[in-house]
Amino acid sequence: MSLLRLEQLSSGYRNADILRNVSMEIGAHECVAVLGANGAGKTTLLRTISGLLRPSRGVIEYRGSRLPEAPHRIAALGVAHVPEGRGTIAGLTVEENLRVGAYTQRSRTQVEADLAQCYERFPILDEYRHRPATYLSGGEQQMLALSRALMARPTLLLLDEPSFGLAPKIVHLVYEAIRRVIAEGHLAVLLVEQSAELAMSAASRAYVLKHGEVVGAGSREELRGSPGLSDAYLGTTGYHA
Amino acid sequence: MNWRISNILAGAIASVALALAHGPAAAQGSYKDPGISDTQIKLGGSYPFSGPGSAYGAVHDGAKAYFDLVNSRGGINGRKIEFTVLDDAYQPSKVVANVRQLVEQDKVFALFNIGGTAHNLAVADYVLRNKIPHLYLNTGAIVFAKDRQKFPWTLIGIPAYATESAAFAAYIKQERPNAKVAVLYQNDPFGQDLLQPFERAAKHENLRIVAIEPYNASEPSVDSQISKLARSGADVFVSFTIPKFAAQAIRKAAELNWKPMQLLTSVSASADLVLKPAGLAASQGIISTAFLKDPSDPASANDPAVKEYTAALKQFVPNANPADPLRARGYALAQVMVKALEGMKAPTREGLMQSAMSMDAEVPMLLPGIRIQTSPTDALPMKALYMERFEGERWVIMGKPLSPSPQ
Amino acid sequence: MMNVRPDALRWLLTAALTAMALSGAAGLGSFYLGQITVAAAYCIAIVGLNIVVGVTGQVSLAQGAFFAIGAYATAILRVRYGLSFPVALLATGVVTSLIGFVAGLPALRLRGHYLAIVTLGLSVAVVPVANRWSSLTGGGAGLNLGQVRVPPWIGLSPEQYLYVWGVMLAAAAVVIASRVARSPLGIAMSAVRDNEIAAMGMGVDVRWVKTGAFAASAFFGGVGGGVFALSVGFVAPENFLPTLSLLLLVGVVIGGSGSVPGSILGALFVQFVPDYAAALDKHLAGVFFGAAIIVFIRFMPEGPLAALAALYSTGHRLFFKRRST
Amino acid sequence: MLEGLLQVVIDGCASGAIYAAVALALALVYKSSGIVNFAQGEMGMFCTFITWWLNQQGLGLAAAIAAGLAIAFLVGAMVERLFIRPVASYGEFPAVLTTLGLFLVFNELAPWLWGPENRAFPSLFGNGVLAIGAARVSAESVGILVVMVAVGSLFFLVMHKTKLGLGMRAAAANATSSSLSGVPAPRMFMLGWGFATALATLAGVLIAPRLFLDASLMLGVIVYALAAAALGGFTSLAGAVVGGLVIGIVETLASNYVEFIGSDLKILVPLTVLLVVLIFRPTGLFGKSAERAV
Repeated sequence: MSLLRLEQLSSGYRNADILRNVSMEIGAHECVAVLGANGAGKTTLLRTISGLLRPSRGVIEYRGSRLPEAPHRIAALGVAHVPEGRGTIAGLTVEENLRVGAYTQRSRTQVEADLAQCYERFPILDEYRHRPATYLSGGEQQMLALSRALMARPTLLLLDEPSFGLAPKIVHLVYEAIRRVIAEGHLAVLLVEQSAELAMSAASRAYVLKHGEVVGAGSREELRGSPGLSDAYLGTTGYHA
Repeated sequence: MNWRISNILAGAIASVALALAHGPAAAQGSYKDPGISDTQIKLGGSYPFSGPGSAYGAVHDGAKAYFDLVNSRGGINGRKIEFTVLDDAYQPSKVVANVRQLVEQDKVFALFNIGGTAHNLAVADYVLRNKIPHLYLNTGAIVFAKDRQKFPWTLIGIPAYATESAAFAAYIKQERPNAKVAVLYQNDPFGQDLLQPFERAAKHENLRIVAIEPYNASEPSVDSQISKLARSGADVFVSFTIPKFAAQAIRKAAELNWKPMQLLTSVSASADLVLKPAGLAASQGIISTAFLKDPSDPASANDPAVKEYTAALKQFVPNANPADPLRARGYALAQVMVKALEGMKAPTREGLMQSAMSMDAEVPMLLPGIRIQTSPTDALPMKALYMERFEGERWVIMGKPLSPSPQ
Repeated sequence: MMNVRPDALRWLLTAALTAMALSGAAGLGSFYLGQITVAAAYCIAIVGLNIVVGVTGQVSLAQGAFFAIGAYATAILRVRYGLSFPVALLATGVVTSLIGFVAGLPALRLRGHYLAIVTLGLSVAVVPVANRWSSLTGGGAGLNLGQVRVPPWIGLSPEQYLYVWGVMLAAAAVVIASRVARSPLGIAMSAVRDNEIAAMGMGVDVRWVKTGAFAASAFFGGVGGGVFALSVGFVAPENFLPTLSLLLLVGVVIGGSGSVPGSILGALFVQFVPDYAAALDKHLAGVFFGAAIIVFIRFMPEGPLAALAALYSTGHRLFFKRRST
Repeated sequence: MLEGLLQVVIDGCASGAIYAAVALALALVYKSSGIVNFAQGEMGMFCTFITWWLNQQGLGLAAAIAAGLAIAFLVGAMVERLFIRPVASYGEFPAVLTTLGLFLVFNELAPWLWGPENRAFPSLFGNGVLAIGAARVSAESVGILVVMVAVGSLFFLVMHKTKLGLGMRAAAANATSSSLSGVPAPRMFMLGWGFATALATLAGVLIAPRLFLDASLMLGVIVYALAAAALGGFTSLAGAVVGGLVIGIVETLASNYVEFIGSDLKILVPLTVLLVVLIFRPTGLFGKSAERAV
């Protein structure tokens, strides 16, 4: 059974749809990439799933039932979204940012344990735990964003261009962490990325978006086997992770 | 957005607004001046119903109650009074616009009881150009009485502030010839109009003013000013304040254990609004002046004029508290206005001015012995006032009416 | 559309609009002439504020102060120095733009609420300073400007003459500000509003743009204040409470922040809606006016022009064709 | 001279306590919704009137205050829900201008309902006067300061040591991110407005006995309170209290000892102090910069 199923989903801003008739499925514990050039509708897709945008048409089914409307209710069901631009909460310290991530969690001891795990995963966060989060560098903020999402113990993790604006070395670090999380096998990941190569280093299969429509799909091997697809629709080769 | 479309829209809306601005012109009867007919006299007023001076809006309640009462008795020689009032938010520029509207749109016969010194100065040119009676202003600025060349159509309603100041100075001289005087005044035309003649009168009486402190009505408290005045070592304290700050001043002086002889302007001489909130103990012996009967004084409850006032207010402005002296003032000035209208020899604006400028009358709501007296060379309708002292829970009138000459 | 036509069209429309407004001078009584002249004064000031707030994106609560300084400057130049009023207005604009330049300096360091409160300080200062400096300002009793003298060959009443001046100056302010907003300078201003760092990257001198915007807005604010003083014929401190700055900001937002022509509507709103509100119930004028502000912002957050344009484009789409891209 | 100075400083603290009380409410609403609420003072004034009215109807003072604060909480929450939330997505100006509209509404509704005249408001602390050396200060002024420091500390603990407070701060700082983490941001804003209005009402109830209650109760205070909150850095509750006291003391000192300033220009002192401080610290004394790294 699929964890998340989108059927004929359209969504966008005001009365202009950006996504049109998008259908896709993500199974539990799998990592699926959404590839596409700038403006293909990747971010709109994630924002619609997490409730920041309301779909104009179509169905989003999560664990077999429809998602509620408010983003915080969706988050409470185990959907964690690391937004474009990392979504660092200014004015809060690093640790407070992480604790906001655990807002839906009830068990105190578990939150403390998860916090310790975050610090273990990214020791730099431990070092800066009492600093204002905005003092972190871009890469550190991406690690913070990922950790904040993981603090929610999500079932489905939505990642919006985790490589954006980062130096190759940092990208490598971030992706290593993402791959490790996937390998732990507790959650499914929907990964949006411009660079196919980078995304496919973590994902096992991918959908390709163009002008808001799904124009292709396939496993890592299938995509590799059809270089035309990535050239035609993705344009960039991107980083090597 | 597209400049062109927006311009068309802006133009369209602006022209609609212009079209709305065109009002119908009121028809004029066989009378020479607008606003008067066999059955009606239209008066116009402007009060601060909103904004920082909105407490003065209460004056209108009293005036309205008396006009309504007169109308319910059949009006003046069969003419009912229609009193049109507009809100000026205590802004002189709004008074200008209101007066233009009252004269040009509403076609009033005369203007009545507009408050504020700057506010009335702002329209003085206009009323002069258009020859509109501008009567019984709710201000005591002596400039209107002195400079008749500039203000021939204007007449103040209450005793000149300078009259009160002169009375204060004379009283201080009499009680404490060697007094060291401290003054608190509101830093606007109201306070300045009281302070300046007081300074002149004090000089005239050889009084020593040791400290003068202004306060801005927009600020929350006068505590620090009172503290400063108390440290000046003054033994007489003159308070040219509006009620809220008058009450603060009295209480702060008591807290500091500063016990000067206190003189309080009649504007704030209200037992209910000032002295009771400030604390009765701290208020004993405060001196003020009076020209109106005090509706909150139990002793005057049986006075027929006060009874009529209380009943009229209850009937025509049901929610208004009759204890507010500003309402009593509005009522009294409406009585003066009605006298002036009754005394018109011709139903014209000039006729009204002649009547107003040659009056010698008693007005029921004024204290006995205070007459309204004017002549073509005398534009101070109320020249006399009483000194009064706060004792127990009420004001007690002291002696006979005084007529100090304003400095 | 071709290159030349829109410009010509603009001028034509502006001229037609101005002519239409000017023709009112013939038919209106002095009360309405005065009302509209004051609205024109507000319009000039709101146009100026729009340059700082709408175009450059800096919060200013000082426009009421510039308006007040302009009113006093014009009054003093007329009464104490006997300058003819066009000269007085121009001098007023120069004086206030210098003050505006200085007042804009904090904007180099401060932003958002901090800038708002510091600029509010200037508006708070007006009343006590005018009272203190009474030898110049007339203090609480105010200054009487008297009526303007109309050159006899013109054949208009003083109110009509001022009305014509007010409307033409307001039209000029709208045209000039619109052109500035579209000029390279205006583009630099918008760049500062949208992203200061990116603007710097584009080679914009942010410091000059910000202080220049304040100076320009103060120029318009001062001239607006001058027109106000001439129309009312009287200046006194109570006319320039700190709330005036807030009122002008209401004019900017109601007309549509960043929309220069919208300033006309903002000025009409600020001038006439309180009167309509007071006509409903004089004791509840503020309640109705406040409610009108809330409702306008709720339903037309970008101003009535943008709302109408959106309506127009929606209607256009519905009636003509549903584009499929 | 020295005795005079002591009295001046004490007077400054007494004024400062009043400014701090309102500044605290401003800081709280900013901290919990990211909006400077121009109507904050007026909403507090309005609910102070409600408290007064309940007291007039025969309710005991303590009960009236408790009821008044509860009503204030509801008023604040309702205002957020009905007027602010619908325009919140339009950006900052529309929301701030909406608070300006609310300012006018509340400012005029109160005198319409209860009359424009000033009235006494019963004091929680009695009419006692404390002597400190030769200087004297009313028990009320001390009471205002003590209560506001206590309440400020309480709110500080709530905001910084509880999950609810964390959620409120997070929602104000970044509503999108917070709601993606499961923080019910809209509810947080409602709570924040409710708490802030209750706090403004508490400030009103505390200062009304000193200033006397009328519709302009908060008008005179709000400029000082804005300056105090800005001086403290807007998000800092301690900063608001310290800012209020600093402004009160500096203002009173300047009006007493600087001839040129006097009592008529003293309102310019806090604003000048604020300007000077902000030029060196653009986010106030206690404010944290949120814009260090882009």
